[in-house]
Amino acid sequence: MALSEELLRVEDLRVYFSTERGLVRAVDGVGFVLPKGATYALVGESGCGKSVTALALARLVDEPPGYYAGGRVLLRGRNVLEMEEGELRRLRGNEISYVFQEPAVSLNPVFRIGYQLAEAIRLHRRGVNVREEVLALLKMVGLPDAESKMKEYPHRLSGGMQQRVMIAMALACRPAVLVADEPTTALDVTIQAQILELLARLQRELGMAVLLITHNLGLVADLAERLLVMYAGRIVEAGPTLDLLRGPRHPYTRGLLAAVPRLRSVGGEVRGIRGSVPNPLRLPEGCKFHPRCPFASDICRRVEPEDEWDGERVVRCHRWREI
Amino acid sequence: MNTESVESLPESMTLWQDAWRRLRRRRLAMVCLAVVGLYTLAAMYGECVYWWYRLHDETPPYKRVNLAEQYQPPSFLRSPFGGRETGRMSSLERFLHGLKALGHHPLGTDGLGRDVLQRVIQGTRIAYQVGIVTSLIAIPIGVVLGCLAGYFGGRVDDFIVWLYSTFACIPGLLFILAIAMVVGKGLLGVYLGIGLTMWVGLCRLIRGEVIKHKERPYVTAARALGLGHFRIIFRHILPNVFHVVIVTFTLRFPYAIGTEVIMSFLGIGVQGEPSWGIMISNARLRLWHGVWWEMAAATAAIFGIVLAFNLLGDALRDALDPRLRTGR
Amino acid sequence: MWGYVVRRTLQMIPTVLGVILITFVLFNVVGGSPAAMTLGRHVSPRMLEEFDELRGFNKPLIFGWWTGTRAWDAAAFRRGGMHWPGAAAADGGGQRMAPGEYELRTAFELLPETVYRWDISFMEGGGAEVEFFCRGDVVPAGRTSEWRRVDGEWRRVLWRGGRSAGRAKVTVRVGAEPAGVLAGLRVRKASVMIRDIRLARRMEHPWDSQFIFYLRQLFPLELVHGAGGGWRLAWKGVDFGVSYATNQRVSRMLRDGIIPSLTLTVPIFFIGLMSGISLALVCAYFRDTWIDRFFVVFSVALMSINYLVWIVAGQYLLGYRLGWFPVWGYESWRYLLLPVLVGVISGLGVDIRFYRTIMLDEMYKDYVRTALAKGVGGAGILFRHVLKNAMIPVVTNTVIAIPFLYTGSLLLESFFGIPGLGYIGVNAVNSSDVDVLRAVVFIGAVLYVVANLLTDICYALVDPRVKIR
Amino acid sequence: MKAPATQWWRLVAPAGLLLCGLTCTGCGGTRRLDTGAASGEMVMYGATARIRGFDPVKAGDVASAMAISKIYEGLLQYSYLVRPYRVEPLLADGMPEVSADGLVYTFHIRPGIYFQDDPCFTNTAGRGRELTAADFVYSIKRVADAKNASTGYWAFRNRIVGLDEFRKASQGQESTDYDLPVEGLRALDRYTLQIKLVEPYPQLLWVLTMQYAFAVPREAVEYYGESFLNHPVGTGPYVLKAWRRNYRVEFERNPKWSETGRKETYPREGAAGDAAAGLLEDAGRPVPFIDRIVQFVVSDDSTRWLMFLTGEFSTSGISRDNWDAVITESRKLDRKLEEMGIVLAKTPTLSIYYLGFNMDDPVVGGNRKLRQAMTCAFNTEEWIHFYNDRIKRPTGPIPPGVAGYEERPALFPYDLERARRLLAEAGYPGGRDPRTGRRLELTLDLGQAQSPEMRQSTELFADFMTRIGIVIKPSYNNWPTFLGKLERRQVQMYRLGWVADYPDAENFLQLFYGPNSSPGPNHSNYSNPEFDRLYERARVMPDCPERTRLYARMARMIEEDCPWIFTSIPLDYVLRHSWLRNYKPHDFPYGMVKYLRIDAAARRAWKMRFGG
Repeated sequence: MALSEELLRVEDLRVYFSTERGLVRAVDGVGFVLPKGATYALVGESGCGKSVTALALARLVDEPPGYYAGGRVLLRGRNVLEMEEGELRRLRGNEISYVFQEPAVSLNPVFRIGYQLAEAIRLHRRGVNVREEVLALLKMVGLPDAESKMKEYPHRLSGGMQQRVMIAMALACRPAVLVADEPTTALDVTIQAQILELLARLQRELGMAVLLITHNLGLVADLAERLLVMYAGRIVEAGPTLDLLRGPRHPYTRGLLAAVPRLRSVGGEVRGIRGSVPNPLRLPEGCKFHPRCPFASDICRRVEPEDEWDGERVVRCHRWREI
Repeated sequence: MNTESVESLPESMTLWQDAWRRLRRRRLAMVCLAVVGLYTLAAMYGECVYWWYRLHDETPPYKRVNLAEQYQPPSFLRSPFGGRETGRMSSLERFLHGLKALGHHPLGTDGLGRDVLQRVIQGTRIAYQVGIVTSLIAIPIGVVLGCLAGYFGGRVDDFIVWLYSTFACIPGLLFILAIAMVVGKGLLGVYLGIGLTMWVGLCRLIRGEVIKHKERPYVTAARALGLGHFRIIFRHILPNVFHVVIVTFTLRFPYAIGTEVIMSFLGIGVQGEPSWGIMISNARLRLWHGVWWEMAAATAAIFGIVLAFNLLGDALRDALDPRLRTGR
Repeated sequence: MWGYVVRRTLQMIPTVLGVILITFVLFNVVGGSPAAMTLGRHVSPRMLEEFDELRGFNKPLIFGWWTGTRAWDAAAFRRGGMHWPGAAAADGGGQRMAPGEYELRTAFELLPETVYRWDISFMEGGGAEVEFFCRGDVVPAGRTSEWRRVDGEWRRVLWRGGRSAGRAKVTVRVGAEPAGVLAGLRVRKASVMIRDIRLARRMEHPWDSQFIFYLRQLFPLELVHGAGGGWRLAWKGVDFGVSYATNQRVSRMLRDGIIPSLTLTVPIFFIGLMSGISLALVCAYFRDTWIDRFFVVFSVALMSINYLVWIVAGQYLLGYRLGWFPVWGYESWRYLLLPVLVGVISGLGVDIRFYRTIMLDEMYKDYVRTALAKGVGGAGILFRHVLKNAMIPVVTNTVIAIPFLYTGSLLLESFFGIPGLGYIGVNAVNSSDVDVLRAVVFIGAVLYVVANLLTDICYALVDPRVKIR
Repeated sequence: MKAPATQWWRLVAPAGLLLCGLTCTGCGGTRRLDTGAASGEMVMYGATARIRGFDPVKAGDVASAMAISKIYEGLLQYSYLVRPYRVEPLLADGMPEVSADGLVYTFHIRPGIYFQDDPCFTNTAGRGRELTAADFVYSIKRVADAKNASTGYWAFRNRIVGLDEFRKASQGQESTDYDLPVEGLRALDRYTLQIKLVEPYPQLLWVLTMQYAFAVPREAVEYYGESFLNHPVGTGPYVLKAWRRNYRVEFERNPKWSETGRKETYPREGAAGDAAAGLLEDAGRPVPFIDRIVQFVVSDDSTRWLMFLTGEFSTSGISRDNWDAVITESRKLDRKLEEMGIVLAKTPTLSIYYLGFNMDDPVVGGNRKLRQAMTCAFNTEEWIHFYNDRIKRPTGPIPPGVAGYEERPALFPYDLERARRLLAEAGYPGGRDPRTGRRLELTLDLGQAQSPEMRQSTELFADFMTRIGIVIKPSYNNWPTFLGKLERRQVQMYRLGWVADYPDAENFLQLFYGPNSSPGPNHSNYSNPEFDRLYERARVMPDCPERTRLYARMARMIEEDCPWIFTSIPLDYVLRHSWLRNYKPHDFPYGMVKYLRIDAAARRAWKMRFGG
């Protein structure tokens, strides 16, 4: 994997929100590198900043109230955060595209599906037969009866089909990066599997890089090559999926894994993480996780840990070696 | 967007405290609140004046005619610090004299030589009376009917919806004028005319809210505890939808004032007391000859209170019900 | 679709009935004397009664056997208005009458072949006895056992002292020759206090009422005995009655008024709509910048200025001082400019705010983010995605405003002298012209109900999510 | 290819209609106000109150009466210039022959008078027919017809033999039979009309100048039915050209006059000073002068004033609020206006405005001293000042210029001391009601609450009364409600005016005649057997010094009893442009518009100089 060509590099990304109550540091120093054709997963509890990270990749965070406080997002070496409006527009949907979590509201309710797909194509590609392209896309995402579905309004489709349409729309211009922001949360369990399978298939076929955002560790195990675990706006641990699942090093990752119910441990207890997500307005000093960490020591309360590299794995914890 | 979840994070605060805190952070809203406070004071002062003279069985000064002083411009236009009689005074005396002159009909007098400022204050009194009494008529009707319709549904709902849709479809101002015509001219007509048309919107809103809340778990829980219907409605649901009432009140208050002005202007509103509408009506003809202060005073008074209430109502709505937010 | 329309139309019926009831109740308790307005300064009770009879004003409201008559003014006596020769002036809400004979002189002679009833209430008799007598071509009605015929007159004892208060009713039928009919009271033994005397006339049919009359005007279906011998239903055309202030058929007044109203309100409506939406789009496009904030404050300030002020200021500054527009009249299109301007400006604040709210609500929807992520530009999002979605509330809001075009702008019309329905309405209020006002309100309400239906249909047409069953 | 075309029309037609609506209905086929003069036509523009219709039996209000008198005519008319007022024949050929007992009047009608052409004359294919005596019989019967609910029946009630019986017969459902003969109202031949009276009625000649006695063709009434009031068909100098109710009315010279050679001339005889004022310049010339009259219903004072200033209207009144801008301190016209050639005419009117007491009311009705006290407290000077000297204070019920008026000081002039004394004698020392210990509070009912002048002057009156300690509570009503209250005697005090029907004191004194109590015109419900006796005596007397003495005596009785506080006799200030000629104020100006002339050249010149 290490040989892969670098496609997207995020360096020290900081996205803050100024709200009525004060400054919210939603993303505070996130960095990672997404190689071409790879599938990464960004996991964490809700409110940890993963969606904001995702949106920031194409500078989609609403400004205001949000603003980019620092860092760079380099897509093929160009900094997305410093792009002109026109350049950004050419980038979005073309080189980097998104699949959002609730297809029911993410599709425009008053346009036909065909139109919405066609719009994505027309915006970035010239000289193609839009209609055939739309049909091809719908077939590609496995939508039966594409011809008639094209003329439907979004609300006439089931959730699974809507998400397939979203995916088709995202793939309309064969982007280099596909960001899937919790693509399956709003769907039934059976459909979830189908959609993930579809994503995996398309990723293989088209060779694009995928950043999968989820709070469900179990789902991504098969799919992602590398996991990035986020907590309170920071990546606390990252590494190849299998390594990380087998040997989590950060207490938070441990907690997350322990909280996943396993068939094997029927009758056994499901352990969660103590406490709850901290108030983003008042993050604790030192390690942001220390109030909930069973291993917290004095240093954790005072000093914020730095990234520590160990081969392909990174962890942000003062005491990971000890525990 | 995550800001939503950010804001709903737990903090041990009631809805009202929270709203107040939000409100306090808005400078404009606070200014409006201050303006409303000023008007309220003026109205209370006017009420005191009214009752003092009423109880002493005397004619209040704002009704006393003084033809010798008719159409005097506002005092600050009468060059209070100059003038012939100040010629031999010391500068301090002149200053004091000027102050006294400034206090003498500061906003000028009207066609019968009555002080415009006093009449504007009395107009405030009337406006507040109209705003409050119409609300006292409209809010109970709207709230009770809205709650009943939303909570019980079925026949009750059908009836109440029929009632308010019937009221709603009658052209507004004409309906008010007609009611006033039936009841008779004067404040009572104004109260009833505005009050009986104003409950409709509130009733519809409350009904919608109650229908939403009826399905909430806390209502189911209360029902499971065996509480009576009315207890559930008025002790459990109502406090949760009461912010709608507050917001409606602040937004309807200026509407009531404006309608009163129009009615008085058309001659079917307030009678015998100085209302803003009557002042405008009196001043209109003289306007062609440059007597602008009576018109200006009444107009400015109306503008101030209505603007303050409108802005305050917006801010309150944002603070109390973030879902209804209109953006900043 | 048609099933839906039919169903919604049927649902309108109760509302329309409600409107009929409200307008009737409202306008039949209105005070005032249309008769005095119509008949001029030199009236007599007789003329008033004839007028009432002609217009049906003296019928019972909804149901009733008895109706008042101007031959005896019910209100006059209680205020001490009656003076019998020899009787002391009224005090304490009653007329004290010493023993003697008193005639109940009516203002004009009673109608022939009609049943009348005197309703007399007494107070503190102090041992007095009151006898009612009636002379002339008259027969007592009701229980005859109480009556005696003596000296060519009918007599009946109404009151025997000892009671503190009470009332008695006497019913008689007037014969063919009412000219000599005379009724009166004979007081004996002690003086008596009479509080009130009313005279009522019996209706031929209790349903012969104003309400039924009104309903029959609105639903002029009549069973007609056809030429072929069978019965059929005939539609006679809605009749709103006659305006007593202008002596004109109300339906004709409405017809005359509608064009001027529309020439005023239609431009206001469209210009207001266009400018409101475009300014709201500007706000949405520049949201959270100073431009947006300016418009927010601007619109609230516009809203806070009273309608009257716009009119007066418009007439004074633009019409008189600057001389840009004619001040008053309805002669050519130039005369409409100022009222239209005033109408648009006074409504602009509310419009901007409303449409801006809608636009901004849409701006924060998820599909906007999707479109952004697709690479759609700001203008494309605003004009393609947001506007089309915002059209749903806009259209419904617009359709529901259409009936108000009909009533026109009450104040605008009356101050700029545009002879439309609003002007007619205000005049009707000022002259208690009940029939006109009732018709204007009624038609306005019916239009509103219809517009409601249209709104629902439009909603279904504009929003693909709404399913019509 | 045809289908798309129709489709296209379907789309465009409504839009086109709308556009037409915007432009055409706006102009209503009329030109701008000032372009009429260009065509050489003499056009007069003016303002009017709302016209309620053109049926003479319903001419209850001034505006309708003015409009009707342009189109219809009666047997007699007032002379235009001569004062005191006098009647002269119009459609009658000379004054009537009156029998010695004053009960039978015989009129000869001018032959060769024709009604205007109208489709209602089906016998003559729309050509107007000649006027006959039968038309007057028919027209007066129409006034008596109960179904017409005429405002003028009072003028003939109990007067003409058999007419009351006709009215009785006209009641009921079936249509009125106009062929029913009325004994006192007969056409002896084609041109002779005989009126027989029940008792002497010296006011009959005045009455016959009123709209109720105007000649209406039976054909038109029957042809137009209910909408007759929109379709006047008369003999008068003008015909109705266009009428937009509530907005605009347009009259045009009656073409029938020139067609039939009918000639009416401008009077040769005038009052003193008329010749000097140039009022006799047109003596003997044929009338009417003006070809077209356009009037607008402008209800707003200030608007009317503006339209006068721009030369659109040829005359204007002066509202209280315009006063300072128009009239200088010395009661002269403002210099600037004078330079514009605006002329001021000022005359007292035959009307009286008053504050009435309801004599049925236990508080004010039974307490003469109280009423006298209030009369004394009425500050005439301030009242006149408030009205900018546009009024005079009347002393009694008879206005100056009418026989019976006495030039003498008022019995109860403004005198606060005397008022307080009288009030104490009335049982309210210092205004306090001894029973309650508070100030006496009286309710004053008014109509027309929307008029600021009405409201402010009422507040002024209330202030007068507070000076002696009485509180006046005004109660504003709209006009019909107010009339309704009067009718039911529910008022305590009320404010009203009386404009004379004809220049005879009887018309004012009947307002105090007991049997005329509410709902009749005696709204004060004043009842004084002595007064009633005198009134009944004077009513049937012809004009003579004895009657004048009786009138004066009755007026004194009223003044002594104070059922009214006599507040004002309005002075009629009329401004007109100098290019409007032959204008002379008249208390009964009905039909007088035919004498007016507009100097077209002068107006054009004026427009060039001053017209915006």
